[in-house]
Amino acid sequence: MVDTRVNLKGLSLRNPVLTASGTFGYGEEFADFVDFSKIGGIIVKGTTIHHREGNPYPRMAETPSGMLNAVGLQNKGAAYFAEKIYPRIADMDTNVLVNVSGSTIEDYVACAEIIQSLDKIPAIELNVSCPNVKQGGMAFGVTTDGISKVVEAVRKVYHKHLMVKLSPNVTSIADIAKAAEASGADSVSLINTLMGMAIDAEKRRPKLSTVTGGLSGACVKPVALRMVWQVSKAVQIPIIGLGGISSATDAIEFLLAGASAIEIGTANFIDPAISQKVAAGIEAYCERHGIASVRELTGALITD
Amino acid sequence: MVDTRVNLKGLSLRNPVLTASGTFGYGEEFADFVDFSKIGGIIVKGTTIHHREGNPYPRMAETPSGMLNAVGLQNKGAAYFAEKIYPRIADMDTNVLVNVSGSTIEDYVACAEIIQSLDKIPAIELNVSCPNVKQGGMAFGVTTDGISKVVEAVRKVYHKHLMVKLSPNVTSIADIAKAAEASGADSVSLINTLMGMAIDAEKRRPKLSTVTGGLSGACVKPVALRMVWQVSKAVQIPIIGLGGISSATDAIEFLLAGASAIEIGTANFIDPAISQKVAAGIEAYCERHGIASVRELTGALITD
Amino acid sequence: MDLRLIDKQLWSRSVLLKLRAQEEECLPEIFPGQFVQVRVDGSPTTYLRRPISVYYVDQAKQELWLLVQMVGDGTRTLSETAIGALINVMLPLGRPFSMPENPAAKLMLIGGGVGIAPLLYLGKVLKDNGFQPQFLLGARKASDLTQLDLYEEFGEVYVTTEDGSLGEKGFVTQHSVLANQPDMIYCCGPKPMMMAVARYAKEHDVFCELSLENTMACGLGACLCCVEDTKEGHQCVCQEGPVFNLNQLKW
Amino acid sequence: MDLRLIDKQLWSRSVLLKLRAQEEECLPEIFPGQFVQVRVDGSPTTYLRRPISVYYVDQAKQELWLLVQMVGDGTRTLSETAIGALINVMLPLGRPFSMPENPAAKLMLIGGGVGIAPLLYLGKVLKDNGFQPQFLLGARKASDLTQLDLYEEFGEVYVTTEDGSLGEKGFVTQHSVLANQPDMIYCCGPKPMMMAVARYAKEHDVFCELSLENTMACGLGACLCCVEDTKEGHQCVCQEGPVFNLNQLKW
Repeated sequence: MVDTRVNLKGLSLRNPVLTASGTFGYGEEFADFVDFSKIGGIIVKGTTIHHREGNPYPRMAETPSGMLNAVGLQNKGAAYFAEKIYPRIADMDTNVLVNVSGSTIEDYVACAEIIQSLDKIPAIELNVSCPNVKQGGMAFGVTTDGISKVVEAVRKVYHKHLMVKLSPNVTSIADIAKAAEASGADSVSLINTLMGMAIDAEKRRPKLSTVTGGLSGACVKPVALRMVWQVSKAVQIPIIGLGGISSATDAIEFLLAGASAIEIGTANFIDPAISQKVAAGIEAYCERHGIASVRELTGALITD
Repeated sequence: MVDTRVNLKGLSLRNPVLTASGTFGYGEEFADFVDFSKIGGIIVKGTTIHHREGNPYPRMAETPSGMLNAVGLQNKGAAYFAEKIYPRIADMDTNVLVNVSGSTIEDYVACAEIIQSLDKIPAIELNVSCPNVKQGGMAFGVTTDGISKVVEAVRKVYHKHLMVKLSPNVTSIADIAKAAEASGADSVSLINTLMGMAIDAEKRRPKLSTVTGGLSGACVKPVALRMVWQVSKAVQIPIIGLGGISSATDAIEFLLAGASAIEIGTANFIDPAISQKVAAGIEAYCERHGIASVRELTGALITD
Repeated sequence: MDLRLIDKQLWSRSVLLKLRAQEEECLPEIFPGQFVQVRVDGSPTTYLRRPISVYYVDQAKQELWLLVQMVGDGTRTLSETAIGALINVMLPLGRPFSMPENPAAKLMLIGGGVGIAPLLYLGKVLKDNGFQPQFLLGARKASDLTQLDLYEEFGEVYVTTEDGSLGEKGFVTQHSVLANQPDMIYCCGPKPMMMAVARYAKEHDVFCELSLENTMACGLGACLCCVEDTKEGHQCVCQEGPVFNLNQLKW
Repeated sequence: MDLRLIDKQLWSRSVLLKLRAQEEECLPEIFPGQFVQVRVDGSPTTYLRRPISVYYVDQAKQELWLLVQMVGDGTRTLSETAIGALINVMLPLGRPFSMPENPAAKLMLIGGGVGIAPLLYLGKVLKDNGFQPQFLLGARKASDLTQLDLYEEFGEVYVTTEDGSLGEKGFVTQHSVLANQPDMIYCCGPKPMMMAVARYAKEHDVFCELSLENTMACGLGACLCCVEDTKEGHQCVCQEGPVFNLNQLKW
């Protein structure tokens, strides 16, 4: 009998498998495929203080072993979420986390406060990869100063588990993670999408309306794994690893590299039941290897 | 009749196709597969002032649509190259460029001077992704200061075409490219490999002896294309694009994004004749689209 | 679910895949206009599923037919699936065409290219429910229009081809049958063709439903990639569609 | 070059692929111990070619046989190639086994697991050249040793299995035939088995060539990924090898 539970600084999960924001809707879309009681939690869509229509179509391009997206945080705003969506999903038999985004620090704070008022949401994941409109559109999360400011501001008002989702489009993700930790983050999740681009050579046009977009899927796994490894050497707070995880084996690699839990993203599009399968697969791996608790895997990479 | 010639600040190529350093040996290895007179040039292995044995085995791990390597610049040193290898390849019917690497600025300078003395080498490609041993192992190419120092020092002694190969493991590749340009680079090539990692979950060990390594192949193409696009908005000097190019269509995407020429890397391992096929394919594309000169494609992406 | 490929038929640009539920399983109820998400095995360049509209369903035989246009490696690989192999599909997805209320309504099912596929099953269900569908099918040339005999089982078939090799020469919107105005139009095809049909429907104030084909990732309304900019904002073609009423669209 | 798959034979953990040159083409001369780089089509998780040792060559029939161990998606996909399909191979690659100078030399070809593959063709060529090769082949169990009858055509075959289901129980280095010391050993197999053979060869001061199987990318000596740390520094197994003399190695 494997103990699959993990505890992320007060956030208890029955197993280390979460679904990544933006790839699992509000969970309801996957109800036919996943038994929510078999996964650690879901992280719902990026939510902003105000309604956002997102970017124009086309928003997606398939790439080798991956995809680019440029959805642009389409959502109906935090108040709509709290009133209309939350009541439908609050009693789901798993942890429901909300991914919080913004264009200004004030927006992040206001959004986090609304989500905090929802009893059954035990944590938020702060998306710091959004462009800061007051800083010429550079993402908050690509400088230590930018991430410190937004994490500190949210930390002041948000008293549950604060997970900060890191951008991989940086020179030193370890420095960024340390800044998030110092500013009060309870955990860091990584990696968000790598910035990429796709072109239609025949039409001589970008494939995305926004020219560039976020790359995800199996193709980014080596980069994600490396960053989890680097961050695990730099911070004490728990790490939630994501980036191309498509199987239990992938998930175990992230745990070994230093993650305490993992998120499944793009793979949900290919196999909508994958999150449950990965959770079962992690347990089977532990059984096969005689590992009593999944927590023993975290950082257990042998590098002598 | 398509004019396929390109001129990179004094470096004339019969067509925009080069082979990337470290993926084409010294050319000789591919003599059975490629008619060198059909490609723009080859860039031979990373060469350092001293002989290097490189990293221990294992050095390679296959990844989704790509591979990681940790060769570690194995080579017999610049003097050996000049005496033993250069005479064998100097008369190859294409441009032969040498990729120059180092661990200190002095090493780069000394190596560049030796290569400069070789009449038939019209250009070097400076690999600034190497760790700077005097700066705690951080790569020269990840800070504007680091790249400026090494490019300036080499520029002083090297008077032929100086191409600088940029690392993608940075927050703003545009800033790095601008620093290279300001320091005297004649062109920039990008991207070098993305830092990644692979783990054997069963053995709980890294797949590479060095834990992390460089990711290349089709998986990185979206990131490479985005960076070429960003750099093309930032500098005036020619850009040589690389990163996952496996077909003429891929190559044309890089030209449209702003590259004047391209390099073929990992794809040489899968199809050793690919460089010649890509050159022919670019010409065919131009013919089909009624494009008189391949130079018209550079930066011709329509983004209205 | 995994369906077994029991038969296939290849044309130059499309392939008909006949799938059957495995013995212990049953096809769910499937409505005309819905689609399936097919997993493609064995194509190194295909990462995501491929959305394919439902061509025909025979619940008695537990058969689902897909007419797949070969546009890239993914669909080509799908076309090479061996008879007897299993194909993984998510189904049924999306909102179907609506059924008419007036049993005497003059119904015109207008399709272009591979967009004619969902109209076959729509025609069957309409006829089964006592309506009299008519088909107006367009293509570039005669050989692009496959299996017209199947359509003829369910209603009259009018044809246009751009080269005049079959039916009237020109586009569907130029066909003489449209002089006699239908009450309801159901439409699927390439976007320029659907835009032309939409213009006709607007001009003549005809009820019109269109099936859109935006590029999709998840097919479940989760990723928000396939949105259409409707009068009510961005809506997922996979979930709010693929069938939209013309007056929902900004066309 | 593209070779046609004309026949295959499947076992639980390996597959024999019989390839033939197309009519207008000829196989180049291929020496025992050389390998080919096979492109794998249709495996989304396989990016690079797969190096496979040459199992047998019949120049008269223009046939090349590969015995492929199924270890992952790439080799499994290769095993599923349809008879009649073309398979792209780069060949011949690497340095072969050396030929003995003394026609009376006592030659022992020692193989383990799928490492027995290159020894079949080596045995044939040795016999064709008037030598008398003997084979000592080891595996975990009898069913892992396929086609022993082919080896018997070229020389005596001694067998060990770990479970004793065929031949002597134990490892190859424990086989009684080795009490009678050979003059030359040619060896291929899993690394621990080769290390054990190397120890035997050193102790008894026997000429020994070993074929290494380091992970490769290019197969041409260009990428420097498959290096072995030899007495002369890092050398490419694909180019300086795969066959090394024991005294080149640091083992």
